[in-house]
Amino acid sequence: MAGLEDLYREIILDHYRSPRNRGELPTPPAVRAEGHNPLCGDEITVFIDVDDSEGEGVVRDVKVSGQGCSISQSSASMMSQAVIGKSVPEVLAVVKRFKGMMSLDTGNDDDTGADEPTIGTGGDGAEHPLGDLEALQGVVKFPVRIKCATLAWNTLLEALDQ
Amino acid sequence: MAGLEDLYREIILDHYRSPRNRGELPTPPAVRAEGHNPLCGDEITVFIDVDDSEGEGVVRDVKVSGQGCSISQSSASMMSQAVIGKSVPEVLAVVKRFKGMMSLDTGNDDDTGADEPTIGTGGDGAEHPLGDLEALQGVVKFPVRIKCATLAWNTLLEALDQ
Amino acid sequence: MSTTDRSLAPDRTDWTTVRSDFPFLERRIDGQPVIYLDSANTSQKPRQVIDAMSTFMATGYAPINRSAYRMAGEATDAYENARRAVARFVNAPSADEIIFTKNATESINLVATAWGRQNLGEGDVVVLTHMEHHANIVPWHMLAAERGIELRWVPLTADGQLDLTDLDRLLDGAKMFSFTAMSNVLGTLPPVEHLCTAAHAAGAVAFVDACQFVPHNATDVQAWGADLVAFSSHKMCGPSGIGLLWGRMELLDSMPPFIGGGNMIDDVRLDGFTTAPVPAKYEAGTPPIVEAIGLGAAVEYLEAIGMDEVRRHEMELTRYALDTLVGRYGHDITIHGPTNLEVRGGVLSFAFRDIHPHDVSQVLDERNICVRAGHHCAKPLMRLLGANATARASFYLYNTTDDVDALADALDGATDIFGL
Amino acid sequence: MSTTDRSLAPDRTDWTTVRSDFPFLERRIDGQPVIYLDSANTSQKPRQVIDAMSTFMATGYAPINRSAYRMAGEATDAYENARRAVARFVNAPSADEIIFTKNATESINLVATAWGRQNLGEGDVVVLTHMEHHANIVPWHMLAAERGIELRWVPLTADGQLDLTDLDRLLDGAKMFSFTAMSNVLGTLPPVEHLCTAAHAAGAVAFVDACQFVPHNATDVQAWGADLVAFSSHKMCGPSGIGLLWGRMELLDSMPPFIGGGNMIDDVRLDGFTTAPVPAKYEAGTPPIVEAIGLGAAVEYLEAIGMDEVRRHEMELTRYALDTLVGRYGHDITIHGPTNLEVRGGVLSFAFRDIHPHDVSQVLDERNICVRAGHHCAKPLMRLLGANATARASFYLYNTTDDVDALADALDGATDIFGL
Ligand SMILES: Cc1ncc(COP(=O)(O)O)c(C=O)c1O
Ligand SMILES: Cc1ncc(COP(=O)(O)O)c(C=O)c1O
Repeated sequence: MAGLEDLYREIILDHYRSPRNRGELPTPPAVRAEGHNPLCGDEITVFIDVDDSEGEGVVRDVKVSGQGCSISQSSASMMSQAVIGKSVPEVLAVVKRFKGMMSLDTGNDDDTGADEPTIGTGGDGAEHPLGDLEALQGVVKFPVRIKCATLAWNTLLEALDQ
Repeated sequence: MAGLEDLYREIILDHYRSPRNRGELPTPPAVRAEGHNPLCGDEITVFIDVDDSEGEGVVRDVKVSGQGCSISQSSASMMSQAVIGKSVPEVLAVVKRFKGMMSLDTGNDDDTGADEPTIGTGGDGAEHPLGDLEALQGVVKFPVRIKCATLAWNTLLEALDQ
Repeated sequence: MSTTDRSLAPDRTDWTTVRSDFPFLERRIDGQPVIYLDSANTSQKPRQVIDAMSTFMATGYAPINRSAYRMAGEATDAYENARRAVARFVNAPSADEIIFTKNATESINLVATAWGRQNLGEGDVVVLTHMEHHANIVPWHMLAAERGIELRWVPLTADGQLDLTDLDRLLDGAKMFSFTAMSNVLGTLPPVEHLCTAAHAAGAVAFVDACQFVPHNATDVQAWGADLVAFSSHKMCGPSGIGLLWGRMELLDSMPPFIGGGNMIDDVRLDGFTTAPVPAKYEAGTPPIVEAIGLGAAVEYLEAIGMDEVRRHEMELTRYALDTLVGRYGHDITIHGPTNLEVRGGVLSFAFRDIHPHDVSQVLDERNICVRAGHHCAKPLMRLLGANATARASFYLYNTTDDVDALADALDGATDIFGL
Repeated sequence: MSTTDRSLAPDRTDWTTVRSDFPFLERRIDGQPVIYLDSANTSQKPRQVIDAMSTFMATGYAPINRSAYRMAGEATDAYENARRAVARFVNAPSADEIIFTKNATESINLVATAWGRQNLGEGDVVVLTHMEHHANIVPWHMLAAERGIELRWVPLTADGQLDLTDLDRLLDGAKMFSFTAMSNVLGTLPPVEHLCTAAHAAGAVAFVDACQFVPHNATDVQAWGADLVAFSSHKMCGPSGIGLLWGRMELLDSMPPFIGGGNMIDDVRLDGFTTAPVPAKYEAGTPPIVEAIGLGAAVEYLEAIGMDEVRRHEMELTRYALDTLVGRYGHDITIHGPTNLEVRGGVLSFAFRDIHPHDVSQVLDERNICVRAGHHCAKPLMRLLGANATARASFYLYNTTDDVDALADALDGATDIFGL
């Protein structure tokens, strides 16, 4: 059985204790989306400000508010870091990659292309294309927590849809 | 186990093959009620003509139409014979007694008073207060058929209620 | 594949082994075996299903979709696996399109109510057929009483098939065509694919009552081109207490909920609520957890045998029964429904001499032969047949030609008693 | 009877034996026992119930109310016996007043829909409380959206009881007062009898959601003076897939049907239908046959122990848990709901330090301790509590003080990880 240390990695607890990009953004220009995890009651609000002035659109800022467990909060915090400054297509690629990591099916990461975006604070993109987010890998061993980890990401997608 | 001979007594088959008082009565003066046995699809229509000219009301005539199994048809035939010419209170007493006989609970015939009406073609009322109808006693051993036996009687009650 | 082809194929299945999976059929009454010919009503359960349910209750029972501990996660997985099994069984494009209800009747009411209230008003037309079960009539009557919709009925041919001569006219302007994929009285197998196409051509939604079909035939809801399909667990070797609705996601997504409560919500406030995604949206309250596990086991059981095999077996039994009963009783027996086995399943409604079906069933019961006698929840059809009841023998994978012989023998007894 | 009296009475029941009736509790994960503290969600099943269901499926399974052979008659009797057992269990005046539904949620929807559509129009008032489960909120929201009824809410006191100060004003002009007999979050036991009297004084129907009450207390629907009462089998040692509605016959008789189909009809024609008498009127389609048998066994099981005993046992466990947890963790633990055990059942929703309930439950799960973390299908109440989740430990007859100790011990582990 997977131990709790697989779930509660130090990086996760760090993001949980000191969440990055907490707060709200004025809407507009930002857009806002709410997400619920009906299982545990977590509620999250994602604000995203996309600069559409040239071409594809670039994420100027992201803020997250709401309440949730360590996994959903730290995942939201890491998500915010991972997408700020990225273009929308890059963001979508990160979301896809992250959701791939959170998927129970193995062997579905067949789209590991060379042009994958690197993310996060860690920086050594080649080996760890998801940076800090890799710490959330352990969640897959606790299937009921997957929804916690993906909540912020699904809410981000909703915000981008608007 | 009860054998089929307990159910299909000769008297029952006789009433089934040659049902008494089949047909319809003009309404008014008669009243009409329909009964369904949802289990088996039996449908019965009872016509009853009560002479209300003096006091309690006396059953002048009864006719029965509809389709049904041997038990429901013979019971209807016997019912018609048992109530024609009786006063309404007498009819109600017969119905009660018959339904008592058809009841699975034993020992609920504590209302065997002396003033019970005698019924039917047999005539020797004292020992067989229900006359021919006693032949239906075997039905109780086949609980699913009880509803067949009581269908005409419940329909009669509905007609009297009108 | 024609009947003849099927009969020539080697019999892959050992039906005696299949039969021995059903403990009920080992029961003896007065030393005599029980001959169960009432599967169109509800089917017996194989040991595999009974065991799956007991084992789950004894070692794995936990809430679904609500708690976060491992046992609850495992129970939720088992429940969702059952959904996947059902989806596979009827070739649904996605497991999320399978809704667990309490029975097929609820599935039909769900559609009549949720879809109906959203889409039907005064004068709108719903088309049914003369061979529908009450479950596919009464919900529409209720809607008609509430909002004045018009019901139209596809009539029958003399041999108990749908008379499609006027179908296009009946469907003209209709918003819904709801019909059975197999009559529970006549055994008739209407041309479902054709009917779905006709419904769509008229702009109507095609809703299939597949209660009698799914347990006995390989089902492909996509090949049918249906929009919605209802069926029941208890007729397909699964437990009571759980029914199924399949629907195209687009439709399920757009319909309002039917029953409101826990699990079907996204959020609830004092002033309103928002719904969860399909399928949760239609599964309010604690679902039939143990029943889903049992149903999953039933599906796996049937899959292992193969539904084409089941259909072939029942076709053979039906042919044998028709031959035996007609051969033996000639004009003394009237068997309703089509004689072409390509368009009929293993359901034999019959009239025997002038003996009332209820009395026929009584006499058969004396020999532990279980058939249904009555209107089979299809009173409009019974009126067409000019009877208020028939006796009905229906077959399933555990029946054998011995059962048919026992039925044929026992009918003689009825003659003795009633002397007709 | 006061708490003290109860504690002085000799303990008649051997709770270790009771516990050993539940095979689930013998399960070991990683060599450790499972400590099930999620019974307010759904309860475990005793061997007696599991066996009754398996035996019935293996030897007695047959259709209900439809076929006429003996086995069908016996199955129908068994089904009706379960109805009688339930009636006895809640002291209903007549078994015919007990309706089998799929779960309590359906029971409440049945009333909101059938009774509501008949009796409520624009501006009519339904009174609920702030401690309702979604099952007793969403159906009324649906009705409100459909026909513009007004919902009013009885507020709560600081310690989680109903604040009845303004009750008469809230009920003024109301047609329905629907409230829980026990909060699934706070454990609160509102004064049901008083509330029913108040409802009647205002001319409103009194509808009790007794989901959490019936499994844990002796229930007397007549002493309550209620009009309608909903509850669930799966929370009272019975199977999933079956729920209950009790109602006064007069009311049940006058309400229109909810779900239409077979069994609930008297007659069906092409142009309409008539309904069967109660209870059949509300039991369309093939009912939860196996589940009714299981529920009957559950009722007998609970009756043999005695519901007063069950209540006493749970009161003692609750007192022990409050003492232990507060004694050990002081202000680091916040336990919601009343502290007076006379008005609270064995449900403990708590906040532990600043650790999110979901993380608390995860840490407990590591020691096989099953608690629910979340909103408990009571989001409006959670908002009042200022939390979007709590952890909840709930007790039943099979729990012991050892379980409480294990819970208390395991909470320490959460502190280690989160270092708070
Ligand atoms: C107070 C209360 N009401 C209603 C329900 C709904 O019951 P069910 O899930 O059996 O429909 C529950 C349980 O979930 C409950 O605790
Ligand atoms: C054709 C048909 N439709 C609907 C039903 C209703 O199914 P259920 O009783 O499972 O709700 C049945 C079975 O009774 C049926 O045979």
